[in-house]
Amino acid sequence: MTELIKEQHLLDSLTSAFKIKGRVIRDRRVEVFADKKMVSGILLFAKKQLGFIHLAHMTCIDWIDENKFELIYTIWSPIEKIHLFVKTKIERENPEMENIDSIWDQANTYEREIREMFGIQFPGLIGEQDFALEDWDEMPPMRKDFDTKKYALETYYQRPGREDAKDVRETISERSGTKVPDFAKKYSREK
Amino acid sequence: MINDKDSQKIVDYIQNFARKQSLFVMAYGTGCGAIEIPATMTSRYDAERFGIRGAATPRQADVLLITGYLATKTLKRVIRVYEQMQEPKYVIGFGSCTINGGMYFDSYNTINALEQYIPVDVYINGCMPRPESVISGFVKLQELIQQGKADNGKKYRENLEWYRTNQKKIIKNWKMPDYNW
Amino acid sequence: MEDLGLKIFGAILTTILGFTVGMTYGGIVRKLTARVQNRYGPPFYQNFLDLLKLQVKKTNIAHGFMGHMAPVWIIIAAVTVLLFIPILNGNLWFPNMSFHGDLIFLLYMMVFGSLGMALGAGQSGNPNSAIGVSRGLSQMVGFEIPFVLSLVALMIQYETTSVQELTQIQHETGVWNAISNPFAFLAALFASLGMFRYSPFDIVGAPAELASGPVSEFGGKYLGTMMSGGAIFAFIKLTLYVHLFLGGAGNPDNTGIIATLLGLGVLLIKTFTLYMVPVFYGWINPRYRTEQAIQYFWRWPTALGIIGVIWAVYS
Amino acid sequence: MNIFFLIILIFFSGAILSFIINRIAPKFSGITTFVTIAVVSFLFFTQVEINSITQFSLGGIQMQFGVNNYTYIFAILVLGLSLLASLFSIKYMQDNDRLGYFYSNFILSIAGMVGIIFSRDFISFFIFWEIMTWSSYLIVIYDGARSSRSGLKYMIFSAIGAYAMLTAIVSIKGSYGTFIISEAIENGAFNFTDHIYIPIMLLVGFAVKAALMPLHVWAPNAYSKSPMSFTAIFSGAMSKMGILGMGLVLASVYSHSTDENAFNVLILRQILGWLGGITAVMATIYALIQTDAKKLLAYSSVAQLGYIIVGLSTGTKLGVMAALFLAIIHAVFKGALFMVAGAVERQVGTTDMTKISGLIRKMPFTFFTALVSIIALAGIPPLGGFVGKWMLYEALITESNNYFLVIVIFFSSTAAFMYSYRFLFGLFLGQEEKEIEHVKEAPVTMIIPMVILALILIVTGVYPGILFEPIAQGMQYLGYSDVNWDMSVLVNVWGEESNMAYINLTIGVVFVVIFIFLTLKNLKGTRYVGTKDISTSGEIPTENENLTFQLDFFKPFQRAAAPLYKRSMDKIWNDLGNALEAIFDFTRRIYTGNGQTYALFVIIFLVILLIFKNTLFTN
Repeated sequence: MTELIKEQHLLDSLTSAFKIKGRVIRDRRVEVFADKKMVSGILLFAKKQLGFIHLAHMTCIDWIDENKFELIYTIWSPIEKIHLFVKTKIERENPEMENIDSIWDQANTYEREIREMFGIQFPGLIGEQDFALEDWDEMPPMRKDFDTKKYALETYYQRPGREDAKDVRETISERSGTKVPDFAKKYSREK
Repeated sequence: MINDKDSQKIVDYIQNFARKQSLFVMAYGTGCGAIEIPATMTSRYDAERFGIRGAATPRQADVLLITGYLATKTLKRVIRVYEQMQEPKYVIGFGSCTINGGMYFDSYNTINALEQYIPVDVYINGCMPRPESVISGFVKLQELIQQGKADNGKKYRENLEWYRTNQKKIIKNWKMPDYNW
Repeated sequence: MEDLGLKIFGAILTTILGFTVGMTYGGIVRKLTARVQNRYGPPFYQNFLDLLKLQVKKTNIAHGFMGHMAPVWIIIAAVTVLLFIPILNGNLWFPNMSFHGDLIFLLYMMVFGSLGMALGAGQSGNPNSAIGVSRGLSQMVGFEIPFVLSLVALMIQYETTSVQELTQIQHETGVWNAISNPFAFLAALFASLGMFRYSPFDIVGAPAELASGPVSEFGGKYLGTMMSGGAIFAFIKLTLYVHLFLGGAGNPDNTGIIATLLGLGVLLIKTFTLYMVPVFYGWINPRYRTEQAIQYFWRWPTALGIIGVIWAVYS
Repeated sequence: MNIFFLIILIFFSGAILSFIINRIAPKFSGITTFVTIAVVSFLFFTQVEINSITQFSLGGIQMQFGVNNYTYIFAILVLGLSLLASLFSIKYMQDNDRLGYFYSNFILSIAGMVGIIFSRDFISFFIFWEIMTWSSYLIVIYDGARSSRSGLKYMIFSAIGAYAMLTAIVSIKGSYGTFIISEAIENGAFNFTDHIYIPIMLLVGFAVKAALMPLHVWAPNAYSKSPMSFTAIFSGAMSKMGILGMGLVLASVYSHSTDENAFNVLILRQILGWLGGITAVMATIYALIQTDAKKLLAYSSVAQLGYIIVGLSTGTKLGVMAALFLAIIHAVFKGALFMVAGAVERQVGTTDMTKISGLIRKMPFTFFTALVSIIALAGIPPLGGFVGKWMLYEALITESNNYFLVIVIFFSSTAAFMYSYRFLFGLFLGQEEKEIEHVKEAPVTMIIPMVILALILIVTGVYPGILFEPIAQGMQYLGYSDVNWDMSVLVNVWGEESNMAYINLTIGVVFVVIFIFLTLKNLKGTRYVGTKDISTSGEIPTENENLTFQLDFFKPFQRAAAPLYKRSMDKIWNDLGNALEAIFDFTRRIYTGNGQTYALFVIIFLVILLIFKNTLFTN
């Protein structure tokens, strides 16, 4: 572990300052697991004290088995050249997270996307409700309990004859009355 | 002397010939198919020899080419572009996505069959169809035009009610301007 | 009365000739461009098919009265200018009115169409159209300067402002104005690059960024009529250049059918050769921005034009 | 009573009457003005005989009133335009206060112009000139504080002109012993022979009114700040008084000069011509960057006056004819255009082109006037503007050897297409915005004068001979003999012609054929849509979305012509003003208020006297 000194150092400084857990994933990748309420403090600390001036990304994962949403803030320090992942888990019922667009302006875009796709509310978030979708009034579509296929079947016209896991070549050859060439048979799914 | 019916036939023949030989294409570059259009138009495949030519705005266009999956949000724009085109107008659905949704068949925001929302003259299947198949699709359209079978602008106008119902099913907040037919 | 009948016949003949030649030239250029790009290309009569198709469109859209009138202005300007320039020098078959309007009139009449079309484009309310018009008018101020300089040079060199007279002088002396005043010819040639709006001066109707600019709201019969006007204009500009600089065409002493056909042949050869200049220049050039285009015309072409005027004064 | 005195008297009493009536019934103030001008016009065109002279003496000075063929041209122009403008004014000024002030000055300024036309001696000429200047100044500052600065500018330049003119008049009396204009001309007062400063001073005086560079800086502001119904006269007719005077001076130089290539003639031709040309170019390029329609028109006025001066400066038959023709046509179309701007201002509340667009369906008659006038302004066949431009170019090319001036003028007139388009597009075309939905067509009394002017433009385009006849007679007075004119054929000295009859016939026939073809063809399939239904890549513009392209309309041209925009005459005058102020400030410091300093000055003065005693007092 000699070559991961600066990563370890970063992790140490964060864990000691906030009493949180974390780990070094590999070189230039460090992640910490924080409580919901501590996230903005960690981010602010990382930005002001440790030189992580850039919010590279912010995303959300739906852990439906745990009944939790996980929010991941990816921040980047151009001096240390380290990506720091700040991860936090929040409840799925009436999810709400602190709005960090006062720390980074660009967080506004990510937060609007997460609000639309997962239904997580960020109090004080400026911007229209619609982000990428227009006039969406169903369940937020990126939630795992949203059945997109069912929705598509109900909403959109389905062309008859579409069946999954069927070899197109055979269908075509049936229709046109020709045989599937031998060389093509080795790709066939029905062995 | 030729009677009225025959002369009308001759006129129709000439008109259809001109229409078929001069297709101004409004390529609505949705999805991945847009990348096939430059290949089709440029030196290697040269669609211009069939009289196929790009048009910049729907007002000048004859053919609306939908090149790939259509999100519901995009569908709104496509409908508007289609309605702004002037008759006779043709639509070519390009790629599996316009036929049955293709690999996006279960997506919550892409439509699966284009002809439910605007009338389609020719489908070109494939994911993606190569420029050869694109040109063959255009040739098929030309045949239809020459036979006088491609009159979908009229069909759309007459069955507007049905199409509107389908469109409104997808586009819930219908804010489109009323089109004075 | 016979005279009038002949005139009307001649006018119609001239219009048909100008239209046909202009459209065919456009088609040939498309074909040639395709060949240069290693394509097969459309047939040379493709433009006629396009025009016919546009004219038989079943529905058309206009954005109001000026939008409706836009093609009318173009056709008026095109046909009027066509009738006021000599097609063949002193030929009876084209007994037009080239004696009744001179170069200054032609200069002003030629902008009539573009301005009228610009008004129509303006009424459509499409911002792209307005941007295109702004660029087109700016570019026009650019290329008109060398063009007018070369015309002034010709006018003072031969002390006449009539195209017919200039052609006649070249016919009598046997020396083309392109040789007797090469600088003026060069200036005019540069100006013609801008006039034909091929690359690099095609920013007016840049299809990719402006959605074809001023004509973006026109389709069907309106676009078709504009196309015909544009074709006639191409023929006008070429014929005007041929008669001003390249010795003209036709023999006023012999106006028999064979001589007329011969004259037409000469006219076609000269015009086509001239037409190749902007086309060739366009093939090898990317697009200029508007201010670059204007400054292009205000540098060497204008300098050549000024030299041409000085040459004309002291020769 | 003598008809001339009667006319002047009617004017003055009309001015007083309208002032009084405003106190009683403000509505009738405008009507009084209209009636006054109508009565005068009627009297003038029925009673006044051309070339009749009335002599009288005032304070021992011989004075003459009369109308000759030359001034008759301007009389038509002034009275015709004033009549229509006063009719326009009734509704336009309706809701303003201080109407008495406005209308009495309105009448007075017209009285001044008519007086100038009547005057055959310099004294009355000067008096009426001042009446015209002062009354127009009072109207410029009608708007109060907003326009006081432009009014001040106007007054300063007018004062410069007036003093120059007065100096010249006094010198003429001193050198030639007469105040009568025709006698002064016959004595060769303007011939640049012995008293070269006399014609120069006079030209300076006239050039201020004709807005010639570098004395034009007052014009754009004054034209755009005064009420539009007056600006129609201000720019249309009053600037032509400068042209009238310049014509007199120049014509007497050219037509009495025996040697065509005499040095003074050439100098005058070059200097004045180039000043006119530069005026035209600079005003044009400033016109096309304006966003206020009134300002645009004001700059365009200056540019058009530049053409007229170029025409005059050639001194040739065709050139002067072109100038006079352009003067009349300019009065007509610029009068019409300012009325259009006035109508838009009254109906919409602003003339800022970035705020207005798409008025064509709301104000069709106004648009018709604007279209016709703009076609005339741009000099596009077949309207009257083209006739004037044609003659101007032919005069420059065939007769004056001033070839590069042709290019300058042509540049200016091609750039004029740009602002012409800008004007029409800015106000009438483009998107129909929601903010202007309530706008209605202007009232009938405003429409009528505009449409009359538009019709005049059409008629003079088809039959320019209507105007050529009085112009030809007027030019005979100026000393140009055998001025040929035809009803519709324009001929230059090389014998080339532009036949307006053929041109109009062709245009008319083609127009009818194509228009019918285009309208009837597929009539059922053609439909008209609103300006929101445009191809915007499928996006639907919302109602409040402004899609019109208005701001920085000619930015590419501005970038290309950036060197031309660097120098502004306004700035140079301002710098001059600042420098003078600094000098005066320094001079003021002499007066310290301290008695001892003054004593020191006296001592220094005496010492200087003593030192230079021998050189100063030689005899």
